[in-house]
Amino acid sequence: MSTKTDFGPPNYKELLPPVIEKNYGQWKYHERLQPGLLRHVADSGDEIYTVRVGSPRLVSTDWIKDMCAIADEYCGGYLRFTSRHNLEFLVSDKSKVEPLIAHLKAMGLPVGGTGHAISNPVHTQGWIHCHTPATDASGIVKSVMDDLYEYFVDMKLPAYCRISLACCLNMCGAVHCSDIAILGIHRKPPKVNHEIVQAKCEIPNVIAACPTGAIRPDPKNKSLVVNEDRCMYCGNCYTMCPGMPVADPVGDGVSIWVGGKISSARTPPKFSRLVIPFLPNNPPRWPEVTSAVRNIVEVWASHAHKHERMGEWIDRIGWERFFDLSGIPFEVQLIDDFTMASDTFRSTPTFKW
Amino acid sequence: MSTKTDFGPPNYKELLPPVIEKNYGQWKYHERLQPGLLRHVADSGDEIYTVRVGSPRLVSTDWIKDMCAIADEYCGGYLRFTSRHNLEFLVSDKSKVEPLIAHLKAMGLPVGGTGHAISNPVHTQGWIHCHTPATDASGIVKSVMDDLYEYFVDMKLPAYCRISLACCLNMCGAVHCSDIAILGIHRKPPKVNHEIVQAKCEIPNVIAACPTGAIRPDPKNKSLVVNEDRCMYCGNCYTMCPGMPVADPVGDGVSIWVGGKISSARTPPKFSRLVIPFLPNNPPRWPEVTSAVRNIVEVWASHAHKHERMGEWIDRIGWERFFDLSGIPFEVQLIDDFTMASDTFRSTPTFKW
Amino acid sequence: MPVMDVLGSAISVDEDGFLEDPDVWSEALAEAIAKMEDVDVLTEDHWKVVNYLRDYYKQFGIAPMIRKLCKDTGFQLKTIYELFPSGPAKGACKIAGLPKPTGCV
Amino acid sequence: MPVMDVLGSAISVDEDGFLEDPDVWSEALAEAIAKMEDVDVLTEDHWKVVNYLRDYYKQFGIAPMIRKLCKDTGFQLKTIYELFPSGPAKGACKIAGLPKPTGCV
Amino acid sequence: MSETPQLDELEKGPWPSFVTEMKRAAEKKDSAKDLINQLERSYEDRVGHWKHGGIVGVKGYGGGVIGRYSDLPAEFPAVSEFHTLRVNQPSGWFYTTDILRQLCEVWDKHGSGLTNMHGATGDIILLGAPTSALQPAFDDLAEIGFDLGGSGSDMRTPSCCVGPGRCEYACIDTLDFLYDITMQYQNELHRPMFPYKSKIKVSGCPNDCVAAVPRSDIAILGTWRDNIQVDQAAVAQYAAEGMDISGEVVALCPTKCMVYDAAARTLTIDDKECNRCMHCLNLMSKALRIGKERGATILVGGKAPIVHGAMLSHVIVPFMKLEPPYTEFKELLEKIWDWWDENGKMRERLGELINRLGMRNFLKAVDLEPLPQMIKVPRANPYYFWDQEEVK
Amino acid sequence: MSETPQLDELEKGPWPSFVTEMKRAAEKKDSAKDLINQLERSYEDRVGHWKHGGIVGVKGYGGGVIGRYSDLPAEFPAVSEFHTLRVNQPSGWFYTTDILRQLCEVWDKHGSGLTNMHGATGDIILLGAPTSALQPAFDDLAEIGFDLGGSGSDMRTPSCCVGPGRCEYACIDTLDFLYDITMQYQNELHRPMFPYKSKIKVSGCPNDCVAAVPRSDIAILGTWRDNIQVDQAAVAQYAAEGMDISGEVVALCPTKCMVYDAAARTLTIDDKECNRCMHCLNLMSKALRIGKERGATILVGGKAPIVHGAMLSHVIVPFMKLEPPYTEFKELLEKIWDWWDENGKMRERLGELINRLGMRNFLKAVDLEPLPQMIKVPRANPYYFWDQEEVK
Ligand code: SRM
Ligand code: SRM
Ligand code: SRM
Ligand code: SRM
Ligand code: SF4
Ligand code: SF4
Ligand code: SF4
Ligand code: SF4
Ligand code: SF4
Ligand code: SF4
Ligand code: SF4
Ligand code: SF4
Repeated sequence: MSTKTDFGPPNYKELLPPVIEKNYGQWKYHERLQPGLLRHVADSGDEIYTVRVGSPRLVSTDWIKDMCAIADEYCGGYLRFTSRHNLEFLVSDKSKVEPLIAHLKAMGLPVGGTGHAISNPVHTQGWIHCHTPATDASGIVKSVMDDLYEYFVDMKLPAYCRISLACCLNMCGAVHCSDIAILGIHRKPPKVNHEIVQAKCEIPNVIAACPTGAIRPDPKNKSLVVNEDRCMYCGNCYTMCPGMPVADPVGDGVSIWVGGKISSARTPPKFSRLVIPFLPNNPPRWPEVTSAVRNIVEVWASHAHKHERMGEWIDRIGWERFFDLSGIPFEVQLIDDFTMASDTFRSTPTFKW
Repeated sequence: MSTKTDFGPPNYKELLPPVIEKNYGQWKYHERLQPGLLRHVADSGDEIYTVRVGSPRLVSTDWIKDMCAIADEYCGGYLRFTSRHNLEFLVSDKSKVEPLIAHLKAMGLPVGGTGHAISNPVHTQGWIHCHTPATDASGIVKSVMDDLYEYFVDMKLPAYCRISLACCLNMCGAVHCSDIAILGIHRKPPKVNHEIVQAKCEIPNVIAACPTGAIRPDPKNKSLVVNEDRCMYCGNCYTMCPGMPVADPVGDGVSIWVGGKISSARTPPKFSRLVIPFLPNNPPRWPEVTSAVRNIVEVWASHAHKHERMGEWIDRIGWERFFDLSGIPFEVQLIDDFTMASDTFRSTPTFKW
Repeated sequence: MPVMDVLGSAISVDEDGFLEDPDVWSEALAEAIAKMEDVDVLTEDHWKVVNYLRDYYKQFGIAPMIRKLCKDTGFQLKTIYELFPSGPAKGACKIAGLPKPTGCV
Repeated sequence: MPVMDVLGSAISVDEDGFLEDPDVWSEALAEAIAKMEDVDVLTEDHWKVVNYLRDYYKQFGIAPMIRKLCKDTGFQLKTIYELFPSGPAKGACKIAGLPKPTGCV
Repeated sequence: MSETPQLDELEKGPWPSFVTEMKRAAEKKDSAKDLINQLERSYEDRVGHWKHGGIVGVKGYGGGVIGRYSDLPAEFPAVSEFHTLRVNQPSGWFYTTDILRQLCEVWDKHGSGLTNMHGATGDIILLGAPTSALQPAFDDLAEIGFDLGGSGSDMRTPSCCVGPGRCEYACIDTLDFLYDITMQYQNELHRPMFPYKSKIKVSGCPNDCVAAVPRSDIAILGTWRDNIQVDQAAVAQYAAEGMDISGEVVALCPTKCMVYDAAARTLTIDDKECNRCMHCLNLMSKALRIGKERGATILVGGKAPIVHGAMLSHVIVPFMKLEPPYTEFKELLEKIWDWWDENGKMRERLGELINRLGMRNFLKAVDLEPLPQMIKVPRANPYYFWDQEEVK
Repeated sequence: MSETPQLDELEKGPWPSFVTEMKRAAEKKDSAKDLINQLERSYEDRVGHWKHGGIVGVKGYGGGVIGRYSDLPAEFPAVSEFHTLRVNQPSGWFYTTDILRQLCEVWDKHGSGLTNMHGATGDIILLGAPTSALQPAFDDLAEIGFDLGGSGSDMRTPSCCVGPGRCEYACIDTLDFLYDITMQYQNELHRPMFPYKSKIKVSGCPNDCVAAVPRSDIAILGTWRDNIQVDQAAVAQYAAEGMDISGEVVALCPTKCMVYDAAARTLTIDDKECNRCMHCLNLMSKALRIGKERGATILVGGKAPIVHGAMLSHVIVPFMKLEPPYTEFKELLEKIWDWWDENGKMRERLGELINRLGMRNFLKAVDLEPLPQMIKVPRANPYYFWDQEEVK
């Protein structure tokens, strides 16, 4: 059998509900009728209701089939997923909206994630399927969302709050622009396994991979030496070479970053900034992480103006005030010391006490 | 004769006018009575009048003696200079203020430089006394101030406008935080004189001096090679070694930078940013430079809000609008390509057409 | 550790079939690995690629970038995939006895 | 080009009195230069500094930083100025026949 | 007693549980069961239990499969080989139940029965199959019309927001554009030959619902060039309903280009000064509408932090019409790829290369004029290069 | 016809002319005359005519004189040697006519009769004397009480704003502090032994009238820790005189911590949120006054662009009391210099060293706790180091 290749994904045109096909590109406005329920109205007057449901992202085929059954019942067999891995039921028949929501709630599914809510955390593989994680992904996300559930199923926050998680510095969750980012980190330099390096590694690539130039060749051993003082445990050498493992039960854990955003609404995209350099891996429920995240959410929620994202709020009040209000201790790791760190230093006597 | 050393500068305490001695540190408020005239009032009710006069900075001892004569006549022999090289007559006797001003004006001295004015440009040696200049200093400053005279002797601008000039990238004028900076630049790589390099240069220091790593050793010749593609003509190698001259009648000229500030009033200090990469050296009056500067001053003056410095104004309207309003063409040299240039790139679709 | 049975002797390979000890590589071994990568016979064109990869690796300590491989061998990427259906990294490098590429081909 | 009249022969120096050709340096020349820098006789201590400077320059191609000079010779900066009233750069380096320092001593 | 006491804890609480999902799959699949067991072990040990790397694949493709081997194969034999298939999602993640069920069938047949809907790049992630199952799984996927996505140094599976499918802000046809370029660049998607990965994401407007700016090498964001369309009747309606238009809309407009006349209940926008940040449209979608002259802003260079720190994509084309067959975009894309391909070092992303060689070289290579819209601020350092030809 | 047609042009126009000044000096001094002639030549040639470098000086000092030689000594013999003496100005540039006349006399005797009042660092620049005149000039300067300033790799002549001498905003005694440290560090000023230059500048408040933040390695800026003193009667007076307090003051307050009650004509400041930017005090100096608990913010690392780009000084001590004998400051300064001296490469400024070795190493070395006031924003990159002792 000669394999068929390069035929591409299914054509979306065949997957759109009829009301979308008809009103494609002719939408006029939307309303958020209640948490998890959107109503989009077209120029034609047609409307479509969207019911959004939180998903654990890591799902079984059974779950997918369950959802299909619901979509068949209420949506004529049409559904979609969102860029944050929520599931959206696309309802063309208004009369089915309430029953659908009732059905979903009865199943225990979280209906919400719209508007000024905490939507589904973008996250990554963790111990489920990756070789470089410093923490698990799904476990922390589950713990955090159990704790913040009320903010998913409601719209009571001042603005959007996007939480993301990546289990190592590769940042597959691209957490670097999140209101709150949870990032797995290593804290110990790689322990070089010379035998593996000799047999399996492209030495020049490993050297080039190190952001801080901490790796030098060791030509005598045909291996590598790590200058541990210059290593900041990014794990990029391990990505390039199995002989440079960095994972460690004590060294590994989680850091917390805040104030990033993606949209250009009001203010341009911002990077998230480090506020808690380390919290231990404490499975199964990572209590230190969940309470740190909740604290940040609540401090923000109780101080920000309406429509003010985490980073916008902090920009207004100043980082010194953020540490003050949140009670998070300011630690030396938060001060930049990478290339051009001085851009992040305060070059003015104007700050708050 | 054994030389006396390390005795330090004259003690300022012996140089203060009596009214200052008496009210030292007890000043209550000030007023700008007219351009170039300040009145400071002390808690005691005592007052001191300051009459500020523009100076060419490069002055003869005769000029100093002239000024001394005036100070004797009106100020009891007390005067001071400012951090921008203006001269200040410190008048304790109110009745002498008007006659002093009349006297100064009669001599043709510019009385002004206070408040929302263009004060004396901080500047450097240029062809007068330095070995690395890419332009003259005093000549351009004279030409620019002749042209902008009206803004020195008046206070009709929206805010402070500080102009500075440095004749090479060493930036002795520290022009990097000026509302308008005039900076001498070279545009040709050094022509290595191997003989001089061999005999007179500390080769490792020269190599280390190059910001872009454009210089490599040439051990065969005991000399140096410049990778001309990586050279940006900073002249730092010449500072270290006479065998690396960069000055050139055609290559050298002037660049214009805008939007910097020093004070923390309202907004923190800002760097000036490049807006005109090159204007030729056109002595004695550098007409291209004077008209470029005047254009910038006028565009700002006619568009800024009150109290809005050049950089604050541009931050409000956006750089794209600055180029639009000023008619200055946007050239590729303005786009950063030094370390971490990407921080200056626009990471949002929100800009103005 | 998995082993591969080649010409009667047991050769250690990793799970992906890459040699554990690069020094055991031989042309015969290459032929044997090739079969497992859907390459029945190593033609002259195959050898051109394989030898290029080995030479490059010997000289630079890394596998070449694909673009370079194509340029230097004169084969288009399409042709490389025709020669080595599992591709330059999984196919050609493995046959050439290179370490498992991490970044490149 | 200025010249300096030493022991009967004319030695080229620059305006600051630094040797144009470092290779002409000799101990006698050093003594002669010293006089012009307010050092009447080169004592053992002077030679310690001069030799240190020459050795350092030979090894690294640059003059040492002052701090290093002090540390390595064991002389305090004060002492250096007592030995060489015009200082380590203008005095000691010149006597040692080093190129005119630009950044350091 | 349960063998997975820690994971069991994660079945509690209101948020849907991935552990429950794994257990459901485990009822049918040994590999899912061993995945649970190995994960429990990770929870005990506080480290992962997967070996480094893995190169596996399907015939004719250089990417699309992530190889994974357990480092405890004796204890968890069913996951000793546990590779992931990245399956290219349809534009906008639209599905029919029909097509999803077919997908489930294939995966029930060949794999662990576990998936990520979806991966962070946008693919359908089919999580866990032995080496021997890969080709058969792919063949069955092909049968139902699902192709693989990207991995390795190729164009990664592009993704886009829902756009014209269900959003009034869509300035471009994200869904069609995405499908078109995905089809056009099948070879680039399936046969890694770039210096490193190249990601494309497409959002219909500056809200950037698909996170294109921080997360893609090439970001396409819809925008418009004329005026926001204001429906004053609808403005008045919002006011009547009690919206604080001055406080919530006008005061937060970053360019201060709006004036609200509270008495007349009318809103005036000085569109020349508007930067199209979307804030007012977001709040008043019934009253304000995007302009009519629509197109896209193209930004490049976004990526995660390794090696030189994270980067956001930055503007290289302020405005490009984006209509089928998207020739202008494709020509630009190919020039960009060519330059990167020619100059990029191994594992050097586009943004890093632009930083290393300088924007001016990049702009020249891809035939773009420098424009102030490309920068936030001009350079503050005086280290700029001159074409020696120009210096005479 | 004039020999200097180009320079003659620069005698025209309203701004005082340096050419006129040169001509005045030239009437008495050949060197001033040749300086004019050489400058005219530069105007023709469009390049400078000074040779590279020059090391000259006076006995016992390693700095304070800038050597300069003409590259056309045959044509302009009177400037073949034309060195500059940097003379340490008095605090705040205060003079009596008496002392200035004495200075002129010395310079008329030994030099060109030309000066810069002052140099960009703050010194009195005595411009142009032959080598043989240096020591005599210095000896005569010493006689009238003027010492040399810095040059080379030493502490450079520090400078300060007028401060308590004539400014109501002075939070510290800039004049006294400057005099004290200048006297204390005479050795550091006169005998270069640092890795490179070290500049100190002192401004009495955040207005920074002496440009300390951009222009000095160690910047001392006055500030206060309690509340702005408000005189409501004076506020009302400003209002009565027609000042737009809401528009010009309150609206421009960067922290929005002010409230103006237009009816009552009173101003309320939430001092906890005030960042002491000075704007309101600058505009309403009769009504608002700096707080009573005064001290200084210490910032370090400012410098011009070479080698790694310009830097602004950055906060390392948010608040330090600054009272004679300034022991706390001096101890800190010496720790800073020691660390820099120990670790700095040749020609590496303090700010560059901090960037190279990292703030944390610096803070540790000089015994300072990390504080959020030191930064604008926390790091955005995940590249931070752990003390391996702490990781157990
Ligand atoms: C469904 C989805 C697009 C998709 O193709 O999947 C989507 C859909 C909508 N977005 Fe979004 N956004 C979606 C991801 C995003 C993202 C990306 C992300 O979070 O990773 C962003 C950028 C977030 C950020 O800045 O960090 C995003 C920033 C916005 C914004 C700007 C919010 C702000 O003020 O910063 C709006 C405007 C608004 O809601 O006012 C918006 C508006 C909308 C609207 C109202 C557009 C419309 O008229 O239909 C849609 C419903 C919003 C809601 O959830 O209430 N959407 N939206 C995505 C849903 C994700 C989810 O399940 O939670
Ligand atoms: C005399 C001098 C200090 C000295 O010791 O020499 C001085 C004196 C005063 N400055 Fe200044 N400043 C002096 C250089 C500066 C500098 C430094 C510079 O320009 O290089 C700055 C920073 C400029 C910048 O940000 O680029 C400076 C930024 C200020 C500001 C903040 C202005 C702003 O809004 O950004 C004020 C406040 C004000 O005037 O409202 C101020 C206020 C004042 C006051 C009103 C303070 C007072 O109450 O006495 C003084 C009279 C100002 C005037 O000129 O109208 N002074 N002032 C300097 C006069 C220089 C000159 O001859 O022009
Ligand atoms: C599966 C996925 C995470 C997830 O759970 O969703 C993922 C998983 C991996 N990523 Fe990723 N990346 C995934 C989206 C991302 C994203 C997000 C995105 O695409 O929007 C990023 C950040 C954006 C970017 O590309 O910069 C991302 C940045 C990385 C990096 C860092 C690249 C860089 O230039 O800095 C690496 C390291 C590498 O390539 O060597 C990496 C490498 C990896 C590897 C292949 C590990 C490795 O070092 O070889 C992971 C395989 C895990 C596994 O066993 O399955 N992954 N990776 C995502 C792909 C799913 C999909 O196809 O839909
Ligand atoms: C005279 C003066 C300019 C003036 O006309 O006022 C001056 C003149 C020179 N400066 Fe400067 N600098 C002068 C203030 C400055 C300033 C401003 C300041 O101190 O506030 C700066 C910027 C601030 C800084 O230090 O970063 C400055 C930054 C430099 C640099 C670059 C240093 C750096 O780290 O980037 C150099 C290059 C060097 O040291 O090799 C330099 C070097 C020089 C040299 C010695 C030229 C050289 O390469 O050897 C110049 C001697 C000219 C001459 O023949 O007289 N000069 N120099 C200023 C000193 C007068 C005084 O003592 O009062
Ligand atoms: S973030 Fe790191 S550990 Fe997590 S999936 Fe991506 S590469 Fe693997
Ligand atoms: S972990 Fe990162 S910093 Fe440390 S040696 Fe490896 S690549 Fe370098
Ligand atoms: S800026 Fe350059 S040329 Fe001008 S005085 Fe300073 S070092 Fe000399
Ligand atoms: S001029 Fe500057 S960039 Fe050019 S070689 Fe010299 S030091 Fe390097
Ligand atoms: S990016 Fe814009 S067009 Fe796309 S879904 Fe979001 S709001 Fe709508
Ligand atoms: S889109 Fe943004 S900038 Fe434009 S008018 Fe609306 S709020 Fe203002
Ligand atoms: S810095 Fe402050 S104290 Fe000093 S003169 Fe300026 S305004 Fe006055
Ligand atoms: S000093 Fe600045 S921040 Fe403080 S109240 Fe005045 S204007 Fe506001």
